[in-house]
Amino acid sequence: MSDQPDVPPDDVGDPGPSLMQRITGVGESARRALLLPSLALVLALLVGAVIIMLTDVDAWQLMGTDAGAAIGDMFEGVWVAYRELFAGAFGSVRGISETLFTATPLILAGLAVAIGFQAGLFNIGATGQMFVGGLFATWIALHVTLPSYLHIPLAILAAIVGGGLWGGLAGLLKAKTGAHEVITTIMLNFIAGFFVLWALKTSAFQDEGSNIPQSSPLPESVQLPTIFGDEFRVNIGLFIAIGAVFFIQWLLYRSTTGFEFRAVGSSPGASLYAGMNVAVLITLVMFVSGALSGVAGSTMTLGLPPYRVSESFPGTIGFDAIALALLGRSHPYGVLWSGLLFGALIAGGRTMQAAAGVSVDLVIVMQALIIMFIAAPELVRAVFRVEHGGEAADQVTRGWGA
Amino acid sequence: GGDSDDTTTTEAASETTEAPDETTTTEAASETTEAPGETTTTEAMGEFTAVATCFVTDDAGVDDRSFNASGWKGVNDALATGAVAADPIVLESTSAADYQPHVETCLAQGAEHIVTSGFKLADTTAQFAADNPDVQWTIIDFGSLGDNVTGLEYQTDEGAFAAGYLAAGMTQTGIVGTYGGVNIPTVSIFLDGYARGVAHYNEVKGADVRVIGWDVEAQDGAFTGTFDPADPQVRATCESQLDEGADIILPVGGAINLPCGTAIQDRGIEGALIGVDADAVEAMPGEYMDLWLTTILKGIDIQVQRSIEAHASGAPTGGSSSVGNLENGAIGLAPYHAWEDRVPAELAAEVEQILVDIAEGTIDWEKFVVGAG
Amino acid sequence: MTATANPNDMIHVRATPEEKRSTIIGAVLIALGAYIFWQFGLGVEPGLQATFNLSLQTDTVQGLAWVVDPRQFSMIIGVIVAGLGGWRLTRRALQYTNLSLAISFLLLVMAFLAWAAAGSQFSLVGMLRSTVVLSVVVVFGALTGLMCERVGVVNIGIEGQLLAGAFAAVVLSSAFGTAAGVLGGVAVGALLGWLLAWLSIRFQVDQIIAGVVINFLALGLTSLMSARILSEIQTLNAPERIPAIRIPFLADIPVLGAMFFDHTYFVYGMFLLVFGIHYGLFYSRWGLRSRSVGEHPKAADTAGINVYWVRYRNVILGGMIAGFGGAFLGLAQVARFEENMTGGIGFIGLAAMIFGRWLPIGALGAGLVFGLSRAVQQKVAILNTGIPSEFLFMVPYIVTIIVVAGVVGRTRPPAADGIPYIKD
Amino acid sequence: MALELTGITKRFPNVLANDDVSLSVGEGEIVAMLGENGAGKTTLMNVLFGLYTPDEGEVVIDGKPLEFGSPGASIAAGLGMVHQHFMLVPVFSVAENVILGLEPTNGVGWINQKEARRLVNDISNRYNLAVDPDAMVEDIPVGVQQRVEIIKVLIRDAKYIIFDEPTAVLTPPEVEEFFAIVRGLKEDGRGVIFITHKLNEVIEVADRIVVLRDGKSVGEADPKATTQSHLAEMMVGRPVDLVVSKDPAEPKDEVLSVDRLVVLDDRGQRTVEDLSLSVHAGEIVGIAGVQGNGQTELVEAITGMRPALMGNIRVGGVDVTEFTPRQMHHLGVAHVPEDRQESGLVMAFTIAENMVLDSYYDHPYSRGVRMDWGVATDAAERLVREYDVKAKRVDAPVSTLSGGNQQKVIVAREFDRGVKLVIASQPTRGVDVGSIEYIHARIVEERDAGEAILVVSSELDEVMALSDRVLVMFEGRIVGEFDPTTTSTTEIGLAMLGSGGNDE
Ligand SMILES: Nc1ncnc2c1ncn2[C@@H]1O[C@H](COP(=O)(O)OP(=O)(O)OP(=O)(O)O)[C@@H](O)[C@H]1O
Ligand SMILES: Nc1ncnc2c1ncn2[C@@H]1O[C@H](COP(=O)(O)OP(=O)(O)OP(=O)(O)O)[C@@H](O)[C@H]1O
Ligand SMILES: [Mg+2]
Ligand SMILES: [Mg+2]
Repeated sequence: MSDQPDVPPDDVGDPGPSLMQRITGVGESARRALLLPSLALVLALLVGAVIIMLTDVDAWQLMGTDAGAAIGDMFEGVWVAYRELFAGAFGSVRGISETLFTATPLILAGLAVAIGFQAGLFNIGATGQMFVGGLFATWIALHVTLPSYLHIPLAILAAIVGGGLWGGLAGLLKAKTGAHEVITTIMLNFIAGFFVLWALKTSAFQDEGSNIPQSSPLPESVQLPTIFGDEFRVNIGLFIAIGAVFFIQWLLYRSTTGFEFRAVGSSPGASLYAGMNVAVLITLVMFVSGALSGVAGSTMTLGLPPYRVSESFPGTIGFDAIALALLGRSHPYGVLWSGLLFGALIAGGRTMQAAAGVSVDLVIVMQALIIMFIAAPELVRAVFRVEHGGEAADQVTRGWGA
Repeated sequence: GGDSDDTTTTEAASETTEAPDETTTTEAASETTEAPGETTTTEAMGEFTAVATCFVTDDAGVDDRSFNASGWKGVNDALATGAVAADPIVLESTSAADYQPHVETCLAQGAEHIVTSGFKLADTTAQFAADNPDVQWTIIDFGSLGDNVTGLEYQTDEGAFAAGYLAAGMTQTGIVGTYGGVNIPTVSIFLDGYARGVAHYNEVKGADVRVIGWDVEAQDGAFTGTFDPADPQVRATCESQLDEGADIILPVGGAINLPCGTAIQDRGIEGALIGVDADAVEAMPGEYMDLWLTTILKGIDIQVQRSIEAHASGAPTGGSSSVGNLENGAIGLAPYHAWEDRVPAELAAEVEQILVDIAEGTIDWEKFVVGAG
Repeated sequence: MTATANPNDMIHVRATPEEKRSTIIGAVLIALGAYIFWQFGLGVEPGLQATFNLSLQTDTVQGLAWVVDPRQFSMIIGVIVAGLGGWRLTRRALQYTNLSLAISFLLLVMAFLAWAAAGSQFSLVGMLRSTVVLSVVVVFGALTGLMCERVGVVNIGIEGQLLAGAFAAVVLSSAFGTAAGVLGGVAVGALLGWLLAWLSIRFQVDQIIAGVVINFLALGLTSLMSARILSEIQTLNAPERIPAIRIPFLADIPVLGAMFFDHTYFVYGMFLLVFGIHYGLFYSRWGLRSRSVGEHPKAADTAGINVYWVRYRNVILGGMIAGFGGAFLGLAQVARFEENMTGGIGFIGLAAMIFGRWLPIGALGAGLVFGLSRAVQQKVAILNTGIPSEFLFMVPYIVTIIVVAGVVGRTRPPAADGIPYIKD
Repeated sequence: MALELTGITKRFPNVLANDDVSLSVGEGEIVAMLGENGAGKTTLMNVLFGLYTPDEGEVVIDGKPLEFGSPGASIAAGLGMVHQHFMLVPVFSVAENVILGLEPTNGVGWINQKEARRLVNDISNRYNLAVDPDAMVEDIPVGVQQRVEIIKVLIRDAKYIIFDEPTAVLTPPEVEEFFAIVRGLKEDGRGVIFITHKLNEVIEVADRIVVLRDGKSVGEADPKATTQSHLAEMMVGRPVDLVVSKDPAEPKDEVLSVDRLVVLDDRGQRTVEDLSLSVHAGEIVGIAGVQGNGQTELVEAITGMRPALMGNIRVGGVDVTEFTPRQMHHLGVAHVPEDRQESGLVMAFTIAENMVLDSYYDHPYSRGVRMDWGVATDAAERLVREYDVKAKRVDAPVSTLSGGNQQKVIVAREFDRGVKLVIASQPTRGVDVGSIEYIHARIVEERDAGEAILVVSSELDEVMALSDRVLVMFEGRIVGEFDPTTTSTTEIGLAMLGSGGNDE
């Protein structure tokens, strides 16, 4: 990882990082921090446009008879798709609300993956941890009667415990037996998914007399309050996510535990030498990572109208989170921005699907392209003829080394 | 592409809301008792005032070759009859987080009739239907949720019961099988009815036909864990039943019956499949044509079509929460097609009688609880 | 390991890690043996029989069966497993710890099946055949992974390569016939292999990022094309299915014939690839050079081997294997493309690669363990044991975790795995 | 016929590693290249061998220009190189390593193992380089590994052979053997480039000496007409003091005592076997030995990083056998680890972060779970000044420092807190002469302050110069104890090979 951990600038005599750097937290210079991602985004949009045109079956069928109209249709298709994508993400209060709402669990799960990377662990298990965390939160939601200001924190605490245990289990297995976390977290995803499917059919969750695998409606006292009113879904989960960003930032760079996490991540040998308990740290990192995923899961159970939990609430967030963490270079602020970007893409993608008939799958392609271009700056430079920055590509992850 | 049409949609929408046509109210709505196979709704194109329609799938997606696909087919059938305005919108969900925005998008796009596909959308539908009383709603696999919502529920096990009886009468090995995608009610209702139908056969005939893949008592059985037919697990699940000697199999869930067909063909056994939802002989690829003993019909497409057509003809069926069953013709058993000659006339008659008996409620058996939302 | 007798009791003597492991596993096995004895043995009513059928409908020899008394059978197994545990507790012959575990695992499965089938019967050979079939994609995935990792490139994009391979195979097969389909699948796999190599070698993109990019690209593009093209032009999603080829004579052997000799050529291809790559890796020039690049690329470079070329070549070959596996998924099962039809199996392949210790034969073994646990799960599902189906679904994943944690433990990947080779 | 380099210039991002260097070697000639660490010797040879492409300059071999950037081309042109860091695949057998790149095959690509073994045996018999072709490289001692490297070069029939610091890993008797081999090569008519920074060796074996400093060639010398101190001055650019000046030790109480220790290595082999030793306050005990004889595991066991299988370790009378590294740290044990990049430093961390790497969790660097970076930074700045670390800012990553300065960061961190025992492993490996002098002086200073010091080094000269007592370790045991002031290097060298010595 070439990102230098930011020892607090005010504590070091020299002029610290610029304001832009402190805000974005991603790079050595503001220019690089913003220029590269913007160019990557532009490039991804361009490639996406080509894909929309190439897959426009109707236009291609028209090509034989009226090539001009066909090409016109293709460009029109791209224009409408992107217009709607943008409008769906930012064009209205609803759009902004949807962007922020979608970004909420993405940021949390992205942080989960990122903190793993910082500590040299590859947590592919955000999905499973969301499952367990979300289920724990749901249990508290249904079985405890408390006023809102206690009920919500307690449910989220349960999500922290549930997700944390599920993540910590993978950490413990790694620390004690060397079982690689990539394997165990993938397997734990499947196990958690089936467990939730089963659990939702038990009387602990299901409506009396129902046989549908979904929970009974969550009481109002545990529903995450919305921010802009009930017709907009964005809720205080967003503040929790942003709070988590700052907390993880503090944890990683200002606390002894974070120092240990990063040390273990960069150099297990040096951590052992420095007297850190590597096994405990690995378990702890996975616990924290799982806890973050668990909170992400709870925002999808406590914060998703109509507040009834069904078996697929984590959706694809756990996998998007990997991309997100990579895009944010495993840095909390980077994750925040990437989470908002992905939230906008997904929220806008829904509108695009409806208005332009372009399948949401295009968003997945664009995510891939953005990550690729950011990870391979040289590619972008070659296209835009930006001058060479002289830095090598980042190595964000470590291989399989135990 | 299909992009420049949003203007048309909204135009059509405003047209219809401005001039609600109240003349042809009753006819189409009352005609609910036809067998789902026979599509005879269309009288004349002119009778409908096309309604802007929007279709929201659950997270299985529109190409699930199951209820989402059937429902979407219903919308398109209604389009063909002129009940649906040009370019109906389909919004595919990939997770539960999509339901609400999709419904909101439908409303924003000026939809007059919104079809929500699957019980997972029930709460969302209830909420938005209450807030938008002017819009008509149809929900698949769930009961009515308000005056403006048509609930399409199905007592599918009635058809499955008869199919189970038929299978028990047809098996040469004395073993019949069934499996599902995952153990959720819309799936297991088939398995349950089927197993009870076999038991009924045993009781009536003093026979000892075994069902594998469903345990009536435990309400659990053989599942593939996926609705993706290409997962090798699916074919293996079927094969594991063939290995036990089952020769007539009822797989329930999307296209997870296809790998079973190939397995039967590959093994060269005298086996048969029972289809679900739409008559498999028409819905499934030709190479499996000879395998379908029958299909347990679940008229989602036709019910959706009717619901929209009722709306388009000015007589919305909203508020109805009637359960589709044999009696009202939403459930049925498809013709035997290739097996016509092989099903003994006597057995065919018994099955026919059972269908009647169930419809009339003269057979005493424990029905599966539908919906229960 | 015993110490030289040491009279000085001031001297600490501690257990070696293997000794500790032997003790833990010994204790676990004793507990397991007791459980088998009590649950699967005494838990069965006396007098019941369990019948394991050994013939399929397609077999030449019919009616073979193996009948056991599950009570006695499981009690004996319980004793054997506990005995193995006791032997482990003595900390002797440490090299047999894994073998003891493997034997105990198989015995546990047998006892469990006998218990589940008490008073009933089921097709053992069918289960074994399923085991093979269910392992195929996993093994292809694992082979892809190890082709790449043996030269130092981590491939986390196996899932995407399988998926894209399946898509290409289905579409091209629908349009131009089966041969074009299979070749097209392989070609698209190669293309994605090249992309991985290009990103990670030419641009030194973090290999895990490159793999994630491939997964997203493949999922997004195939789903997009499926939604926008295949749904419009359905004939592009209707390929001809590839039939099984029954190998004369060999397929007539009881049990083994059904297990191994009545499959599509993909399955035969899988076995050929496993053994071919295994022997190739360890006994051929290609293998020696590949391994040297994965272990110590600079040493390979100084021996005049073009590290980048070797990496490109193997990663592309790996992609081709995934493409072939994708073609199996798309053409040999139901012959259609479904969105996200791989559903995570590529990651299981990745796990199998690690679990199989980066050895092709290990990958096969890992794939078979996975397949076996899925096949057992299916058998149990139709035996009405009362175990919820959701828990049965978990079995393969739980087994994988237990095996990886208990048997495999710390493995040693190729030393240069995941590390870009930078010359200047 | 000769090998000629003209005007080679090679730049790295921040370093001009070779600056217009020219050099020639004739057939049957041994040219020694001298230079400090970081002078650019390896870089020059890597250019020659095709690992790096130079920015300027050319190489002509026997009249033909060399194509850059391809080891294959260099090999074909008749070059061979024994690298400073061996280019052997540890998990391959000797034979596999030797034939890599020119594998004898049966035509379809399967390796002819018999032929491979025969090739190895042939060369090893002809040049008297005993190796077992079937042994795994990771299992054989470094000296033998070097033989494998030489066989690799010979099997390719290299006409010009480069040895990059070949003697660094050899014991004195092995060095003599090695010189015999080199002279043999010369008689064969091969040209040899021999890189080292050991002055005595150069004078003994070379026909001609070239000195490199800061990437530039600073002149040639005739071995018959030069002195060690003259060469040293050429190398460093100023007169240097080659001996460590210190007073005789005044040992006091026993601080460290190791009793019948057995330790396993990563592969479960007993690499420390029934080893006992003791170190007293106010003395420096040196452990000499060829790398890989259990020194690493011994140090790790003492410092708590590796469990002991049997035996006892006591520090100041406390049984610390089961102690963790942190407990050892609390007890007042300083540890300069063998591999600074692997375990002494977190290379991605800043200098300040590395300065508190093993005390971050405690007052004054943190309160509770909160790090106090202000205090840590101030402390780091003080240490950087006091220990003469050449760094502009303490928030720069430690990886931007040169090797010597990285080592000084560790020394500063470990020596700054009051300790009673110092375990220093390879304290000056890969460090420039200036820094060596400084680190040695610091170690002696600590001794004089009454600390007990254990120094482990594979550089015999260093052990001899620093220690008050020398223990020789061979195959996990202490095989001899010597007084460095009265013993010859040859005697100790023999003990390092396991022969001779005065067993206690
Ligand atoms: N790959 C590289 N990238 C950047 N700088 C390098 C690289 N390799 C070497 N250098 C720098 O080039 C200079 C010359 O290094 P080189 O390894 O040639 O020295 P050397 O004379 O062989 O030293 P030693 O005695 O330590 O082997 C050093 O400053 C070194 O840090
Ligand atoms: N692999 C590398 N990549 C980039 N820069 C390097 C590399 N190796 C060394 N450097 C840089 O080269 C410079 C010199 O480092 P090196 O340790 O090789 O020098 P040195 O001359 O041996 O120093 P010292 O004499 O203090 O041991 C440093 O600025 C270091 O950052
Ligand atoms: Mg889709
Ligand atoms: Mg060097």
